[in-house]
Formats: sequence, C-alpha cells, structure tokens
Amino acid sequence: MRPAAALSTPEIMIGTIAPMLAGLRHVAVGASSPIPGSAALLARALSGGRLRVSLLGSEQHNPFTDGGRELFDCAAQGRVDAFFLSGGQIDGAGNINLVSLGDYKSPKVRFPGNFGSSYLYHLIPRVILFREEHSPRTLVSKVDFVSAAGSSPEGEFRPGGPHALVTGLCAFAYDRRRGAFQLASVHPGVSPADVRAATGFDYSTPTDVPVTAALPADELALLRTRVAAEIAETYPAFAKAQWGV
Amino acid sequence: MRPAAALSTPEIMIGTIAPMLAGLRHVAVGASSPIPGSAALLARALSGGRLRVSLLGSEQHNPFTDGGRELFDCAAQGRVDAFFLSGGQIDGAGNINLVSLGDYKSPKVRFPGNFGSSYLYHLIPRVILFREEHSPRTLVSKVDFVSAAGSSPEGEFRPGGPHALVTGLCAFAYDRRRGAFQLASVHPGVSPADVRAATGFDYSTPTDVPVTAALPADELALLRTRVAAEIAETYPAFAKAQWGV
Amino acid sequence: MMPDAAPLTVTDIAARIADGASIALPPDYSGCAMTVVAALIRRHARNLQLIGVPSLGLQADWLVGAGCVAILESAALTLGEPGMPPRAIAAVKAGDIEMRDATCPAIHAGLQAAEKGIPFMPLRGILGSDLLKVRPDWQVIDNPLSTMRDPIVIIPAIRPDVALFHARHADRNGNVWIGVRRELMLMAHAARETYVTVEDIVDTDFLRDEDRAGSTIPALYISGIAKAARGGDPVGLAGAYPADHTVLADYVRAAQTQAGFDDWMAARVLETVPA
Amino acid sequence: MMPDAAPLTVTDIAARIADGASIALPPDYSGCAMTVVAALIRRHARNLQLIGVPSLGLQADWLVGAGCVAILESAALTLGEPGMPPRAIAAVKAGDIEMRDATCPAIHAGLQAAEKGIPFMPLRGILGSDLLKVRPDWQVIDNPLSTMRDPIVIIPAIRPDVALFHARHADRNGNVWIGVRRELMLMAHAARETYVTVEDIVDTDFLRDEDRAGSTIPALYISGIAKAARGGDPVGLAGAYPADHTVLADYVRAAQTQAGFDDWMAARVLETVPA
Repeated sequence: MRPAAALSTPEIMIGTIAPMLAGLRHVAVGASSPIPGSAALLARALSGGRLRVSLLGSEQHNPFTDGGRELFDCAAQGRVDAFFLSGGQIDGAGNINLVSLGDYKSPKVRFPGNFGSSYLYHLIPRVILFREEHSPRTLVSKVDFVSAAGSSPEGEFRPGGPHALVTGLCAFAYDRRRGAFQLASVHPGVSPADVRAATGFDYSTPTDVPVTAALPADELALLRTRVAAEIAETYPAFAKAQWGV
Repeated sequence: MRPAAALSTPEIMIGTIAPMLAGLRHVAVGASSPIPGSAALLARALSGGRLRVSLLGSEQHNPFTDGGRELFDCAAQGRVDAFFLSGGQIDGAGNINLVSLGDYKSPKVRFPGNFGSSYLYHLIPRVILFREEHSPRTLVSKVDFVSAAGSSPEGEFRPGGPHALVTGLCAFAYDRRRGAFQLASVHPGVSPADVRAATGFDYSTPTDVPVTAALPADELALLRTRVAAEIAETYPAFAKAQWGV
Repeated sequence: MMPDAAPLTVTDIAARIADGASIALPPDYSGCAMTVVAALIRRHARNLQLIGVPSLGLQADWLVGAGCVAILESAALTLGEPGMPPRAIAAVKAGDIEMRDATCPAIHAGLQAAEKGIPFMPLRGILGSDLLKVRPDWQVIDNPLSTMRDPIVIIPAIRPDVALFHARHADRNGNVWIGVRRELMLMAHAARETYVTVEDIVDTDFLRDEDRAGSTIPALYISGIAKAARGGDPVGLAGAYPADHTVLADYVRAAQTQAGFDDWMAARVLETVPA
Repeated sequence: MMPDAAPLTVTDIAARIADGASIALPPDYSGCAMTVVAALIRRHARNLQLIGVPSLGLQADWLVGAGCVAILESAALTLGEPGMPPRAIAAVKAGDIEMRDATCPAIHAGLQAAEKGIPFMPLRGILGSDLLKVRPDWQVIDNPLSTMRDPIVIIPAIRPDVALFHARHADRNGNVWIGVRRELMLMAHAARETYVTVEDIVDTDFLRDEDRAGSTIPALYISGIAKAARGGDPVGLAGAYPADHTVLADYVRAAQTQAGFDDWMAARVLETVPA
C-alpha cells in the first residue's frame, strides 16, 4: 500500500465521486467502470448499508432477477438515483460519444457503441460523467456522434441528466439550465489554467476554484482495504494495479 | 361407467370438439372449461403426445413460467392453435357477451367479466365456442354487450376468430367471410327443427344435416378412463359427475 | 426495502396503505394477503381502488362488503368453483361502486407499461369490443409504422400506489421468492410500494441461491414484509395449502345479503386476533 | 419442441440455421453457443444478420471474420476486458458489413414487442441522440395520451428468425433452465425458432421442480437442443466455468489481421472435431 500522502489519480477521482452519492438510496454502475464502482462501494460502506449498489458484472452486488432489461426498467421506474457514463468524446454541452470518430459511415476510429447511455442519461437523475484522460482529444467542443444528449428542449420528458464530470485533473459541475459545465474543483497540484489548456470545450470558471477535497484518512483506509477487496471481485486487474489486492 | 350406448351431452360435445383439434400443435384451455379441457386431453391422447395442451388451473398441464401474461403473449406469437370461449350470450355474428344483461350501467344480470376473450378471440386461429345450454336466452340475435367481436372489418389485423359453436343440441360452423353460422351437425335425437326452435339467432342450414358422429368405441373408452383421470386434477366435480372418478 | 429493515406486522401494513390508494391484487389462486385485507377492514379503510391482476375474487368481495372500496378494475370478478363474489356483484349491479371492466392482457400490458416507465402499451385484439365504449381511457391509434391502415389499441400505464400479496418465503435480506407466480414480480415492478406477507422468513439469501434467484423479487422493490402463517386462508396458497372449499361455500351462502356478510365477517374474520 | 424429440447435434443446428437468417445472440457473459458458431463457419454460412441482446462479442467476431455476416445490430461490440472484437470493428470501419447501432433498452424493447405480438414498443430517452439519424426505422411520435406535447420514440418489434444460446441444463422433456439469465427467455419468446446447446441433459422435469420451474424456458419455445459440454468455451458460462482470458488475449492479438484470424481459427477452432 502506498503512503496515504500519495494518492493516485484514480483514488482522487474516487474521492471526488463518492461524496456525490451521499444520502442516495440506489446507485447503479455499468460496464468498464472501476473508478465509479469503487466510489459507489465506498459510499455504500460510509452509508452504513443504507445505499444499495448494483454493479454490472458483479455476482455479489447484483440485485437483478428479470434479465438484461431490468436495469433499464428500474431506472424508468425512478428506482436508480445515480449512474456513471464516460465517452470517447465528451463535449461542453454534456453530449457524449461512444460510437465513432469522423464520419459515421466510414469512421476513423470506432468505439464499442452506445450501450445503455442513450436511454439512461435521460432517466437517471444524477448521472456522473467520468474520464481519466483529460485532453483536447477527449473533451471536445462538439462530439462527432451524439450517443446521448446532455440536455433536452424545454418540455421534453427528461427526469435524468448529467450532474458532474470528473476527470484526472478536475471536477466540473453541470448546469442543466444553461446546458454547460462550470469548473468545480481542481485536483491537488493542478491549476485552473492547466485545466483550461487541456480542455477542448468552453466552460465557466468561478473566481475562486477550490482544490478537490482529499479523502479523510479513515475513508482512504476504508477504500484501500474493504472497498479494494470488494471491487476486486469485478475488476481484479484494476484492484491489483491500484492496491495490490 | 354408463353403457357406451348412452352418451351424456357433455360426452357428445367432447366427441364433437376433439376431432376439431386433430393435427394441431398446441391447444390452450381457459377457465371454467371442463368440456373443452376433456376434448383437448382426448385429442392429445389420440395424437400420441404430439398435441401440447395448456390447461389453466392444472399443475400437470401448465407449460408457462412467465406469469399471467404468458398465455396472451404466446397466443400473439402464433404459438397457440386453438382455444375455447363461452358466453352468457352468443349471437349470430359470433359476438360473445361475458359482462352483463341489460344496460351496462345498471345491469339486470352481471356475469364475471371478459377475462381474456376480448383479446384471444382475435389472436388464436381456431376459437371454438361452447355452451351446453342451447336456448333463445343464450343464443341471441344481438348480444347486450360485445365482450369480443366475432368478426372484424376487412383489413384489420385479425389472425384469429371463431371456428365453430358446439352446444348441447348441435354444432355450427362459422363462416368468417359472411360473419355467420351454418348448422353443421345435430346431436343424436335432435332434429334441425329442434335447433331452429331453440336458437335466437339466424343461421343457414344445408339441405342435408348430418347427425354428429359418435366417438368410436375405443376413443370413448379412452375418454372414460385416461382422460377422465387427467381432467379430474383440474375439474374434480365434473369428472366425478360424468365418470365417477 | 432498506437492507436490515425489521419485519412489519399485518396491522402495520394496513396502516401504511392509505385511504384512496390504488392496490394491485393477485387472483385468488396466486397468493392473496388475506390477513392484510382483514386488517384494512378493521382499520375502516375507505375509497380504495382495487386492480385485479387480472381478476378479483375473495379479497375484493370482503373489501367491497365492508365498504372499503370505491373502484374495481378487473378482467373478471370470480371465486372460481364457488361462483361469483356476491357483495362485489351486488355493488356493481346497484352502481354503488365504479366497475372498470378490462380484459386480462390489458391489465398485464398496463402494468408492463408502468414497469417500463412508458405512458402506454399497444395491444392487439379488443377492436370491436364494447370495452372501447366503456373504457374511454383506452384509445385506438393508427399504427405509425404501417403503410396501410392498421388500427391498434393503446392501453395507458397502470401504476398502482400499492402492490399487495402473500408469498411462501422471504429471506433475511427482504427478498421474496415467488416461484412461477411471476405476475407478482410485474406488480412489484409497476407499483410505487409493495407490501408482502409470507409464510416464513428464511435465514438465507435467495439472490445467492442459483436455483431460486431467478424466481425472487429483490428487496429493492419491497416496501415491507410481515410474517403471516396460513396468510392465504381461505383461498389457499399454491404449493403450500389448498383453498378451503367448505369455508368458501359457507361464505358465498352467507354473503348473499349484506346482513349475512356482516355477521359472517364479524364471527369468522374480524373477531380473530390480528397478528 | 415436440415432446420426446431426439436431441440434435451442433452440426444439425448449424444446418437448420439458414443463410440470411437473423439470429439473436446473448452477450459473452450470458451463455454463448460457441460450438454452433464454429459449425456455422464450417458450413460456410452466409449473409447472417446478428442481433446482440444487447451487445455482441466473440461470436460476432468469429462469424464476421469468417465472412458469414451481412448485418450487425447491437448496442455495443465488446469482448469486455480483452477489448474490442477486432474483425467486427475492422469490418464496420471498412464498411464491409452494415452496422445498425442501437442502445441496450431498445433491443430489449424490440424483442418485448415481438414477444407481445405488437408492432412497436414506446421507449423513453434517446431523443436528441444521433441514433435517430442513423436508425430511420426508429420513429418519434407524439404521445397520444398526453394533452401536452410529449415526443416519444417507438421501437419496431424485433422478431429474429433464430435465437441461439448455450445453457447449463435441459431436462428430458426439452425444457431449458436459465437461472437469472432471463434475457434468454425473452429471446426464445421473440424468435421464430430457438436452438440451444447445453452442458448436460438431466433426467428430470424442471417444470415440476418448484425451485427451478420459474427459471425455465418451456420446451414449447425450443426448436432443438444439442448437448455440448464446455460449449461456452472460451467465453465461459456463468455459474459453471469462467472465460479463458489467456485464450481470449491470444485471439485478440492474432485477429488484428485477417490472415492472423484465419490461421488462429483454423488451428484453434475449425480443426477440432465437431460434436
């Protein structure tokens, strides 16, 4: 275990996401999401068991018994409070692209595909975007393909949407009314100017940008022991690389 | 067991219905249907097991595992070849009434309700109507409430519909093109004039009306032994009254 | 249900079902929480809307007879072999309650729409039925995907305030095993709250039992559970104990009149000690 | 399945799946009939349309690499941890096959529409996605039950010619136990024909086993069953054996080129003796 002082970027991201889940009843985590999964399990540990976590791919943290459709139905029933999405590209309007770069018919790069994003982004109240790589390549002014739209026209049915975007450099809050991001905090050692230089989309910056709060020592210990062991069931390679478990 | 010569009216009806099921793959039987249930189980016995019978209320003859909706979905998938409906009233257009007599809002008589008839009548290719009581009270010129319509306007989606009507006196065939019944056979001891006098709706009568074919002796024996035992699981009172099992 | 939440009593459950609530109920053969029905009568529940999934029997007759019901929505009113439910039929004939006639697959489709969070479900059949006259909430649209005229009925979502039923087993985490009675899972998915009585609470985790997990409603959908041994009497509980046909026949005879119903209920149901 | 029908071989199943058929397939973690996929390649199947329920992985990559596929419809192309399926991705990029991008709940909804015999299913979300540009078969209508403007997407029914998967057990009557993998039941209900390989055929009747009945696809929906022990290799079979990550990583390396794919398949899959 590395000393508590030296947090890894994933640990900082986990520590940024976990407090966003406090007080919720049910958080679901989709595919390829070890950082959000760890954050959800940390929030669960801190909730005294009141937070229910559904982790796709986990046997231990899977409450579903009605087949592949159940997560989506459950979200539409209003029973999922938070979810996590990423994207090959994310733009300043909160649109995400999980399909391809370049022309759709003859793409330069092809990503796996939309999964459930096109739907869940509209249904789940608190969708937290995450992408460790923070660069003009990933955070763009306009995505090449809108897998799921960040906001919807007034009057359209849209109980869900983006809440925040957490990267390896910072956290943005999403303003649904404006359909745009605002810088919320910068991770230790990162300046607002660093973020600006690495971001391909426009966003607003308050006068004072706080540094992302560090996980309290006891929570960090919990993450590196109990949560590390729990997430290892679903993401063994990640758990091994991060915490050697 | 009564002598083979003396068939009961239910036995005659069973013997009329069973041949209508020959060659089919899957016959479903709904609630309160001991006569069709016996006919289906007899047809199954004669098919050498090739006919599948789904008997509502039976543990032994229930192939469904997806809840109350499955029979209806299964029918819509085209996987149910025949079904049986009755009615407090049945009219000459093949409409059936399972709801009430008189004004709907303040009925003189209230029946249990439509069950699945309003739907299954449209979806299952061969719906056989049955009603032991053959009288102007039950077979009427126009039902007071259409639970399910006998025919549909040209061009409407209607893979299913009535095939025949079997009563305690006779069998009618249903002509889908005309939306009307034709007398097909009269049960032993019944004349076409008897049928006319007992029927409240108009129908056509061919020049020669055959007598309903009697069940061959071996099939009758099968009905009174194996089928009687099988139907007793679901309709013990009926099986006891008919066959003393 | 919150993990580790304590079991309720049947009286607790009846107290949590508000006057005016819409309540999805199974048919007599699929697991009826008769003890909660009795407790609702004891607490003088009023203006309930009962939704049969897809038909209603003894539960509706007891609640209607006791004056707890404003609306019945059901594909049928039936006690099976014992006949029709006398107080419910009398109330419908007298116009004392509102009867919303339906057809079985429309109830299932409406609940499936609620389960999927969609406003309606298309459904084949029904066209030409007088149901379309007495159910103005059921509309007919022209299938937008067809190039030819193709009318199809659309059934609005049915989202009950409460789903209420009786099952064999819950586990220590509040998961409920339902076997093949999967309409109970649909009810739980569709309803805002789900209350369940069970024969017993087993010290295991059905979601970790590979044989039973697939037939289990996760605690996620369950608002509260009460233990009620023989909680399906007198309509029975499939796989556990049969309907008591002697009691049912006796009830049907007595309940032909309101006075007979009142006496029978007072003597046979309401004077027993609630759990 | 016809009662008492004899089991098939995997070669029989591949022969019964016609060129040009649309085939619903589970994702890599839900039971893939890999032996039938290999048999389809051996028999040089052509112009298949593969439908991922809701995503596609190794099955699609093998079939695309072998030239068996005309169309992929899927919410994603993924092998999970080993990465993206190289031959499928290459074919999509090159335009050699038609890719119909979807989103998971739309695939489930389309299959549910087929299951219910309705022409479409409404579905929330999706509005504003470029999916509506590339899926002209998905339309937007105004919710007919709303008094205000309320656009909603309608997904046409997906009725596959064939559903194909691998499961743990069939019984002597041809019923197939699937545990919590209920998307397999949806596939079987929606498809015209359903072919299944199983680890073993057990001399029992799951429909009479109250613990297992609720997690069983009745033989009614099954067109044919073949026994194929380790039939999920190398993607594994939940509850029975895991994916072989060494084989998968080796495959992904080899299949970066068509020649590498051809060699790997010839050596590792096609030269093994079919069942």
